[in-house]
Amino acid sequence: MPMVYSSILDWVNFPDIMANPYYPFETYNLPYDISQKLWEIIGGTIAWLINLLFPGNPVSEWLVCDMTVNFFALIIFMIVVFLVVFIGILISLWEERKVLGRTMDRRGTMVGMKGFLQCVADGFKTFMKEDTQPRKVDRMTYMWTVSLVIGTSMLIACMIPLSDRWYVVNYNTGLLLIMGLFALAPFFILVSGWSQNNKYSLIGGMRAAEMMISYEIPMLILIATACLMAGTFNIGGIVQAQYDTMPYFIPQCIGFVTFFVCANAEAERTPFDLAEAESELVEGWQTEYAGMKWGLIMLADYMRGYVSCAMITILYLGGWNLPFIGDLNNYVPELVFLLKTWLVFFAMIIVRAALPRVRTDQILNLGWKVFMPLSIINLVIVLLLKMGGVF
Amino acid sequence: MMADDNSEQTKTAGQMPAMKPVVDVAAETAKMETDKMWVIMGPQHPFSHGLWTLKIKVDGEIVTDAEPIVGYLHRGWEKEAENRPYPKIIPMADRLCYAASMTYTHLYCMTVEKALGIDPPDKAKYIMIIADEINRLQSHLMWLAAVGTDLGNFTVFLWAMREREYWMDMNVRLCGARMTTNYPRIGGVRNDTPELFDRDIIRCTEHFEKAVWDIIGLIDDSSIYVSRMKNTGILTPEQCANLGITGPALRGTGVDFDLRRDDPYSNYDQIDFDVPVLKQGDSYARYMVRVEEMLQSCKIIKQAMAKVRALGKNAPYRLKVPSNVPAGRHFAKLEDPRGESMMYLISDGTDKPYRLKVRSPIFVNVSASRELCMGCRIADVPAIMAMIDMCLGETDR
Amino acid sequence: MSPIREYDSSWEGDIENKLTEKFGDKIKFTGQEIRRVYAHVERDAIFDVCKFLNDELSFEHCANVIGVDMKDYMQVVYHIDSYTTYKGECVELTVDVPNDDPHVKSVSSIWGGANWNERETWELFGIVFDGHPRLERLLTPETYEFFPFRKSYKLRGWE
Amino acid sequence: MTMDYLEKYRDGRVNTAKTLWVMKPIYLILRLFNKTVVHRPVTILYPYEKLWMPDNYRGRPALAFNACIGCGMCARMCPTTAIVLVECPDDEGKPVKRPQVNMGRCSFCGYCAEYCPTDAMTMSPIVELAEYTRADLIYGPRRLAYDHTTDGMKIDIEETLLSDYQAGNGERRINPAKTDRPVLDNAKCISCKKCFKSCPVQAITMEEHGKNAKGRPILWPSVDDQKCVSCYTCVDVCPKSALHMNEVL
Repeated sequence: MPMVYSSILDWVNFPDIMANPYYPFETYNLPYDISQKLWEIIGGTIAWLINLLFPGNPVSEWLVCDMTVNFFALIIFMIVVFLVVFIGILISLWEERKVLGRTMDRRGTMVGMKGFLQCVADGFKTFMKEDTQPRKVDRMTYMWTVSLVIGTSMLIACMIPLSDRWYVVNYNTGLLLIMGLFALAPFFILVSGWSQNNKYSLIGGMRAAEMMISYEIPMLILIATACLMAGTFNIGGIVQAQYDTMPYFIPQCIGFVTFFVCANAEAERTPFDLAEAESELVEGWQTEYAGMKWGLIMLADYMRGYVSCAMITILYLGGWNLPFIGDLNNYVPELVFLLKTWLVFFAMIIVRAALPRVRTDQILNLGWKVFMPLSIINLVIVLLLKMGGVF
Repeated sequence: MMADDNSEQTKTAGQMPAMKPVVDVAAETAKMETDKMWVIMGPQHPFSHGLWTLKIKVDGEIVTDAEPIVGYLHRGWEKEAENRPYPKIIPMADRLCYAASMTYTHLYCMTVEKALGIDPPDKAKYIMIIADEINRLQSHLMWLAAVGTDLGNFTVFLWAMREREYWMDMNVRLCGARMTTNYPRIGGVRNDTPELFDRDIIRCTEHFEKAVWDIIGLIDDSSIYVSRMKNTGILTPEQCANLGITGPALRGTGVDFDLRRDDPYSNYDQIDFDVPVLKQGDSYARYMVRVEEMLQSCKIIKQAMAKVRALGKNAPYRLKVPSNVPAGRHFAKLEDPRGESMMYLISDGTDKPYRLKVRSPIFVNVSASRELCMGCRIADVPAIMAMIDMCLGETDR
Repeated sequence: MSPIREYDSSWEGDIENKLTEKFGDKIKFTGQEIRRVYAHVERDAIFDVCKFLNDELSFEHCANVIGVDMKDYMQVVYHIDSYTTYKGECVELTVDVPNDDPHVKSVSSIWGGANWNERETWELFGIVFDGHPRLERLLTPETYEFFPFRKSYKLRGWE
Repeated sequence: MTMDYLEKYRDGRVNTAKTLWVMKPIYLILRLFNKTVVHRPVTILYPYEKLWMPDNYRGRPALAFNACIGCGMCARMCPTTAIVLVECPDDEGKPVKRPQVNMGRCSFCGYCAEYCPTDAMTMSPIVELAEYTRADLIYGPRRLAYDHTTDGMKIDIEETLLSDYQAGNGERRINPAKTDRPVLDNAKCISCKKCFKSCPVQAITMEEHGKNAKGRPILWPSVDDQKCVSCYTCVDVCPKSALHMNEVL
């Protein structure tokens, strides 16, 4: 039955998103809600304008039908999720610069908004730079690997749920998906190091692979332990389990510290930035990347740092919930989550300020002789607790 | 082996690891067929502090050969000095070493004083001891900063630079310039110590003696730092002496030799200080010797300042010297922050030197980099070469 | 290495006596100061003198190898230090080298530290060190075909 | 004398049990972080704040135009030949010789200020000298002016004569400008009056000592001890090297 449209308010209405038959999620999703409402406003206005010119046309009707709203809402949804993560990462970048500056008795960045705009200026600068490319690189792998490193980093950064209503996917094995993508980057780095036809890059790529085999296994054992404790691979489930009992860094204190160090290595931050060891391998595997590519690699580094911190927050610090405040948790769990992430990132910055880079053989020793036993001990403790019925 | 045996070093020497390379290169290479490649570090490379190149041949991560290349900064210093009057060489001698400019200027003035056959006044000698030690501290702090960046920690760099800034201020107080001071003169020093200089320098010394423990805590109490430096770049004392390595690197292997004590110049024999000697012969020993030297320098400064104060305000500090130097051949030696530096002067009776040769410690030390780097990993190369404390101004001259 | 001894004013005479005993008139002593011995050595004896100094008198550190262009002839000056038996002692050996045959035997097989000093002296003065493992240009570009520190090479410039 | 540091750390802090011991550096870092958040870091915001410089700080050379006598001692002593004497009008329009400094060559050694007999040349604390072209770096005599010269910026040579020092009279200090005087080798002098004309302080007068074979007067310069500043100008201009400086030692 054709509706009678008279004013703009007839076009722009905010129906219940769950009622949409094409709603892609099973539970309420805040960013999708925001996106759909945004599209209601934008699409409704367009439809109203077209309808003013050509009353009763089918395009206006099409613009506000359920399927189209869903389609455009998903596009806006992507942008909204990415922007929030992006700004979160820029804030962590700013945090690193300021905190690192203060620990070194200097001021850190000083450009606008307490130095925050330096990120913007740097981004601008790298984008303005000439995009040079050495002649003898293996062009295809050179471009593809770096795109994949940046792409996967961005993907996992966006896939981290900020709360039980702010997520992209809600699989039961969401954690495994994230970890799988997270562990991909060293392979790309290896190939990228080879493709650049540069000895520093080659050694840097080799180091990335060498390093991965040392920290990845204890890290996976630790994740498995946390999942075992919660009884689920679902991120929401793990967080909820911690809310029901206690944050896991209390029973798993050994695992927490070990995971923190492994996450540092995963993000290739300073005690473990062997692949880009500045003092011996000029810029490691990034040596031949210039301008915008390098800027994006730098951003990808911080995205991986953000993901590492988010993993620690989810697995050990109780995710987006705060203990003892009950229903107040329902107001801004996203902000709580980001704040916790930045807190973990602060710890990473302090570690970066305090420690020098380790050597390749040292990280192998560390991974296999220290972290591996520690993670097993942690697993045993969790098993005992489980069997004792504490959790 | 060479230090006096009644000290505690002998006791601990037994616990030290046996002196062998980290990896047995010959055995490693015999086992597998691998391609080796030359990695060229420099001249523009974060690890080379200055313009020089280290070519290393690597087998995987293990260094099997190393060859330093210097000469990018060769200015013909000695030739240029042959064409200038004696006083005009003093500002040039400042430019030999940017980290401790006054030691070279002092050395040059000592050489010409020897050729003239005059002995500068006591006050000038003590002031120059203070200036030398300020420069030693500056140079060592700059080296400490470089160790920080070479091992991948920027905090040590900035903390050490912060402390260095106070010594720079002392330089400014003393003579008005931060780095290229142009302070010593043939027959004395440029000016008397300014008003309140004694107060300032004692304050600075006391501050530094406290503040350096923070940096020590950052490095010596950090297992990563220590494990990066321990057992790398090991040399035996015989090797070390034969290769001509001097200074802290030599004392780190156990050779108990310091020109300030064993061939005293400029009233150093009036001053009571210790020469740190360690037997390990690795990078960490060289590091520890340098840090202890900084603390000893503070003690020297305090004593020398007391002596300057005792000499009074009116004591002479600068002698008038003739502009023509009588013919002859003379040399002087001085314990530079980096090792033994030496100038050899042939004068022919005119106001310009006939030949002036500089012996730079780094020039010889860096020639031993093959022996230092053999068998270590690429990651160790900056850690080992940082302990040489490169300064290209004096190396290439 | 030999044991350390503290300084004694008889050392200089001691060194002179030992060297004279061994080499006779090949070595001529030109001066003596506290901790310094100056000597003039014949060109063919320099390697043996250095070997004797290193092996017998434990002068284990070659501080310096200096080239000097005296216009009529050239000179090589060695400064050799001891760390142990004669601690702090420095021996200066001077060798005359004729202009038309600037050859002298290399001491880099005795002291590794003399290696670069000899290279530098060769490239700047053209004094050839026989038996040197690698006599190549070090500080100056490899394309140089002249020896810039000789007195015949004039500086160009403002001064 | 003790070696505190070596006593404490000689064996190395690290043993196998402490391989992961990294807490002390982290504690130190947090302590400094705490301090710099509450107070301010040691760095200063350079273009807005500047460090205090002592009076004797050696920035660019500065010239008091009217105190200068144009003797050229600065140009003579400059190790980089950054200083040349140029003719320029003084306040009354008379052409006089004054130094011009090329800041592109200047090495800030302070010799010009040190050897200046009248303390006209001083070192000012100005160090911000960036310009767009090299020609802009050449400072003429008027541009070298600096208004806030204090006594601390003036540096004088206060030397002790070697003879005094050896005689035990070491406390007397003297400037070579007050002792060194040019001495004439009479046989070489050709009475050309170049020294008389070039003397910047008019310390030289030409005195007649009879007549030569051609009947021309033989003029020999005589130096006024009070006026002379021992600037070597007459020594340098003498075409026959008849004058040399007598260095009092």
